[in-house]
Amino acid sequence: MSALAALYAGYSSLILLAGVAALLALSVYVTLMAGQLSLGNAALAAIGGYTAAILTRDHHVPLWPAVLAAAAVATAAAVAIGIPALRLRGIYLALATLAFGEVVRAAALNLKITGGALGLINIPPLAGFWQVYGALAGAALFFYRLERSRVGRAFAAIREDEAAARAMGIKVTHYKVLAFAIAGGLAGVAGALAAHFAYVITPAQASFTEAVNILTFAVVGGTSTFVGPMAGGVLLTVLPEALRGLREERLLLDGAILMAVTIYCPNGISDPRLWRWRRARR
Amino acid sequence: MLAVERLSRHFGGLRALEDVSLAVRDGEILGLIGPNGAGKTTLFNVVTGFLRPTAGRVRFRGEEITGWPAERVTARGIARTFQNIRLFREMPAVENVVVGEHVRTRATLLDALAHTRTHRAEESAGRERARALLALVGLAGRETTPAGALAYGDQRRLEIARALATRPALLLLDEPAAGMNAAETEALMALIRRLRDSLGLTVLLIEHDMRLVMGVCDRVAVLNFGRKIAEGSREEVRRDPAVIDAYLGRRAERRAPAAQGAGDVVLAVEDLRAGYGRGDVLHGVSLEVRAGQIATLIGANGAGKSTLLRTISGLLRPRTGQIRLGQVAIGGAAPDRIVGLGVAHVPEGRQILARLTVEENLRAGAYARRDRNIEHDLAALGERFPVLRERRAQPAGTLSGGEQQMLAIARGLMARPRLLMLDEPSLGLAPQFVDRVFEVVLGVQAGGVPVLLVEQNAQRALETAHWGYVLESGRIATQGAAMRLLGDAAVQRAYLG
Amino acid sequence: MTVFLQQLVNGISLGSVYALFAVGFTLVFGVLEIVNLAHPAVLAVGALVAYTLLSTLGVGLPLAIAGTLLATGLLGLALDAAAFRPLRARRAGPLASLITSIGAALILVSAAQRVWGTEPLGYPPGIVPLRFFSAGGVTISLLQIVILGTVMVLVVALRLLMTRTRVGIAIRAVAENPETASLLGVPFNRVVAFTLFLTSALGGVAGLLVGMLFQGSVSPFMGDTYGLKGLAAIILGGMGDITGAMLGGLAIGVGEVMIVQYLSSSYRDAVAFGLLFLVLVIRPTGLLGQQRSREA
Amino acid sequence: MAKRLLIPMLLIALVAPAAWGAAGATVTVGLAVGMTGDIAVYGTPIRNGMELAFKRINDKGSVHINPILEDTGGGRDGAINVFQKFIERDRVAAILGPVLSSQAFASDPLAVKAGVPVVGVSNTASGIPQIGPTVFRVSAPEAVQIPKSVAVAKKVLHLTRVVVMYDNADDFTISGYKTFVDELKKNEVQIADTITFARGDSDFSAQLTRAKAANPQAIVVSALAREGTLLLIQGRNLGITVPFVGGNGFNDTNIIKRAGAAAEGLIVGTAWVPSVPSAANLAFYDAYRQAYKQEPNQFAAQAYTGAQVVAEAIRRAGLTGTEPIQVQREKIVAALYTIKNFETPLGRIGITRDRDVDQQRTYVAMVRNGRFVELEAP
Repeated sequence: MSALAALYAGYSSLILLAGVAALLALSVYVTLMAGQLSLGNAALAAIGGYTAAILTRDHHVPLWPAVLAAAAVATAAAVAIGIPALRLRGIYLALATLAFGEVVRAAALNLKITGGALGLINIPPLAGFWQVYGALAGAALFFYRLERSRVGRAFAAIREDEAAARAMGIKVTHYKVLAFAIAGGLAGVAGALAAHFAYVITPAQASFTEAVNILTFAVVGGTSTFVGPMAGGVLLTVLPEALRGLREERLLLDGAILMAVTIYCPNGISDPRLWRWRRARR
Repeated sequence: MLAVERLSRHFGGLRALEDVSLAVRDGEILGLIGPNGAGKTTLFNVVTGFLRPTAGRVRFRGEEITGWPAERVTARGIARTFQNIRLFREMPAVENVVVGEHVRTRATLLDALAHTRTHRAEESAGRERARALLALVGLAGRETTPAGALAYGDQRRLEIARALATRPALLLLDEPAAGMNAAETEALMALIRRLRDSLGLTVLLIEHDMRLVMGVCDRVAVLNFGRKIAEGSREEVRRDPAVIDAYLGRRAERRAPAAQGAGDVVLAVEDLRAGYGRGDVLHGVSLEVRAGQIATLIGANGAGKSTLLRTISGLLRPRTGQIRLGQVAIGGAAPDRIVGLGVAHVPEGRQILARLTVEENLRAGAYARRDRNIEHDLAALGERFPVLRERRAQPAGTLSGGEQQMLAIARGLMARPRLLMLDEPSLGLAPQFVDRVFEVVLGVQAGGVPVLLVEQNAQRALETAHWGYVLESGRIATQGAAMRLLGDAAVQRAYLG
Repeated sequence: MTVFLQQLVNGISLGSVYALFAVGFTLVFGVLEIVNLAHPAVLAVGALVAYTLLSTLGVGLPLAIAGTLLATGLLGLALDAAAFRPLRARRAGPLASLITSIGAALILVSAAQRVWGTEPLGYPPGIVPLRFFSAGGVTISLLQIVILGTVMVLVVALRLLMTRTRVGIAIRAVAENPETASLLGVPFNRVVAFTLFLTSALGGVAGLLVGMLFQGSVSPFMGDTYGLKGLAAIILGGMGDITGAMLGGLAIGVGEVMIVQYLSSSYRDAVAFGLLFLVLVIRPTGLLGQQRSREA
Repeated sequence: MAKRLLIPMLLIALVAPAAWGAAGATVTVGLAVGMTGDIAVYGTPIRNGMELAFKRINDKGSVHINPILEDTGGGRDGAINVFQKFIERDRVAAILGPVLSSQAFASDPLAVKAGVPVVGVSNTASGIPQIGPTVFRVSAPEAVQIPKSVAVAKKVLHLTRVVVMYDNADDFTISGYKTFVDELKKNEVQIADTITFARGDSDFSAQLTRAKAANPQAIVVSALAREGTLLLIQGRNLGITVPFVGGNGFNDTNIIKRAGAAAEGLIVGTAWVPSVPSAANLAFYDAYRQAYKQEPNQFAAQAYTGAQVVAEAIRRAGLTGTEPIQVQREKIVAALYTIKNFETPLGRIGITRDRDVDQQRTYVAMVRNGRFVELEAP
């Protein structure tokens, strides 16, 4: 136990970051479930983060109400970008959401309420292990249920064949927007929690790089079930820490792993076949 | 049940449907037949809300549903299957069917999250029903197999089960028997009857396999070039000369001078097996094309004609068997290499490059060549196809169907091939163009290039060719001198059952 | 008035830089329908290679250009072989290649960091032709003219390549329908490889030009800001359309400077990308683009 | 397959700290510096300054310090991770860094919670020492330097009307901008126009054209070195002849190297110039050039100073490294307060009661024939 405690003491922030990464990955995953590729989730998370931070720091709202508010605001924003999603496909949608992200970043950089480039500082440290992993567990249960539900099947149907989905009587537009809404909510929660153990939130949270990272979590983890994105988020957060030994080559290795995983395990590192294959080789 | 009133649908210049009226009576099985490109699937798409009609109305159970979105049409009680199977390939078979129940279930996201009784009830009931439906179509035991991994025929049946799950009153089946072997087709016929008799469904089905059409349909309607040319009982339709023409093609005004092609073998295919996904489409096909010869390959849709050509030109890897061009074994080589060796393949549906100009299409056809005579050949083809010369600067997409077919053939010739393969060159063309196409084919052969011709217009194909092969569900059923096959009953059967 | 004209000049010159980026993106997208996010990195590497040639080895500008062309061109081939070809073999979706291109970008940038360091570098003063023309208070540098000229020549040249040459026609054939193209004897992989060679080589020279235009800006990260704007440009111009890419780039460039001059310098990007978002929503295939056959 | 190569690495990362932790009877100090990504432009001189300082100090032998260097990258997450590693696994006695103020706001609270002294060497945003009772800094906020440079510049150039340009994507330059505005107001200099640009930009012609249009007597700029260089060059190219008055970021000899003639006449307020007349500075200056074959800049000087200050605190606390870590930390904190009138490359500095630096003398420098020379008011 004490060993565990020590381990946590030494890595708590890393562990928390991993949890948030998993949440963010899930928020991309839910749109992917419905065949929608979004690069706007970093911005959504930032929106959530700023909202919650302002509430807890300046208005002394307790954590959970603030997180809920954050989720609500982010959801609203997500729906706002989800509507155009109905007209855009694939890469076009990705680029539109990317543009949205840049708008958010630029706004955060210039608005008074977001504290400009410095962002918001001295955010009360309200989020710890239980908050983050509680939320993650909640999300996991959410997806466990979602994937085994009528709605989840509708998502999957749209993702695989939109025309056939319509022929089954599925209201495609309705479910696409729903997917974006859920993504917004999750991202909002993730952003809010992150802000409350990092003590500060900056416009960089909405940057293109962040968006790409989040997408990468999901893809590297694998998008066939919700386990993949979570695994990907955790792994890719711990990775740089693990590679700390090879300081300079870190980015280089990140890149190499991205390519390797995408090329050699198309269904992500969570792909069960991969593991069967490994055991077979033992 | 369903009333289609003076329905028209145009795509640009193409009149896919022109003033078609059709009534489907309660509880009947109506067959909708006609050559490829006749507008059958377009009619399905308009009825099910995937296309808006250019003119006309659709009524279902007295209610006007013209222009409704597909999901609403489904909810109202019309279900369909697709000609090119559109299953959710990654999902297990049973899941596919459960998705079909979407419109008949109510559980919301919240129900699912809270795991409410509604949700649990619907889930369990849904699975039960799905299993039942799978059993009904004969897929018991396949519940957990991913749809994409099922054999071709099973996939067709699964699509039916999925459609049934929406609890329709009217079921639209688009070529349900395509790619099925005789036994499977029999089973399918039984199934369709059962759907009507025990489930009380009304069925409208598109099918090329006449055994099935003549076997199960109460009445048959025939489309050709977007118009309804006949409607009535099986017997009436079978005897209707217009129908026979539409299928076997009209006799040519003048018989083509068929020089006896008995030169040495240019293309030899031996015991070829090939297919997509799990199942084979070709079960050991052997044929050969000789110098100076026009060989034709005829057979019903889904028999594997195009698959054979695709395998020869390298788009599809042969699983077993030999393909030789002259002495060179080309089986499994990359398409561009095979073209380089002298096989030009004019694919079904022409596949001209719409965004390139006519001339660019032709030049692209000469890509594999390195010699100096390209310009000369361009000029020569210009002589042969004046239309193309006039239009050489405009985007190929702007050509009419017939002109596009000419371009596709000319493009094939630009490669100076040792063998020209044509896939359904007369498909969907107006009669005068059909004549033109066959003239061109003769011209090619006269020019010393042997031709392998895949045609649905059996009559004309056999009249033009020296040697004929009849392909039936992946096997060569008969072969022989084209003249002889013309009279052969087997051919009739292959088409009209 | 003078100010407006000067800003117009600034905008066009900035826009032509965006255009240089955009052309690279659009060529690859036109053929593969993937967004090659490694392109900005290739461009930076080009600028850095040129730096080594010009400063360290002290060769002349023409030789430097040639060297850069070659180096980045080969880089392009490597990129295709490592990042894209394996996915093509597997018929993976555009998402996968987006990710691998990101991976490639990471590798390139960090490798460049190891070789050239992170300090922004400048080309030796002699190399850059520092000539300025002023008329009525409006200043324009020779270099700005050169770059704008380059872009225009490039676009014309590429259009000719695409319509007049065997390989150009092959590229467009592949872009429209790979299967048919292969039936005509066009070797898909070779054509794609050539396209990447071409775009990367051009990207490298673009890097060199940008490095000359903005003295002291040559660094492994120089591509980053322009990458996004380049993407914006091709969306605006219609993905895959070469002329569109140029016009899109110019439009964004001019738009930005005008925002800086007459609205607010702080909201330059916000406005730029906001407009972009709207364009996509109103006209999903860009202002100049038309629906692509293989898409949707 | 990626996984198979990862798991071992994770294990290494988990086990390794134990090995590092056992570093004999020396006091362990963590250096949290961003060295990957574009932040490396500042990280490299800072690392050089720190390592040089500790090397010289250990050679002198009065104290024995074991510096551990970790890369924070440019983001806050990286900074947080490094701080946690230092505090919990390496059990350092004190931390130097991180590079950016935004990182400090994220990571320093961890140190405060654990009672670990932090000395910032490049954080100039306001509110840094206020993060908590163990957070110090030796980097004078521009608030200390800019008043002087504005006053001097006003006298030298007889300023009445200027344009202010600043990088609004970086907290460092923003805080500089704010101070500039206050001081200009105090000195009754009119601000004709305020124009922003963003870190990473390369083209400033639009902003400069607008600035020129406002025809000021001088252009006051708060920017980082890279953007500063490009601004100077492009400004001159656009035919702007009025002098530039730069913030702290301009105080970098590389700017002169790269901007060449365009840098002539640039006026900067700074915590450090090569010509600071102190023995410590001369020693530092020569040692640095010898060690790294290049000119030191302000970041290097401040980093060196920071290291010096920490070492001095350790000496005054009389630590050997054998004491329990909490004791070491507390004693260092206490000792840091006692540093007054201490000889460094920045001249004589001290630590105030609220843990900020007290730098008696800041400088105004002007670029003349390719060198920074101190500028005195007439």
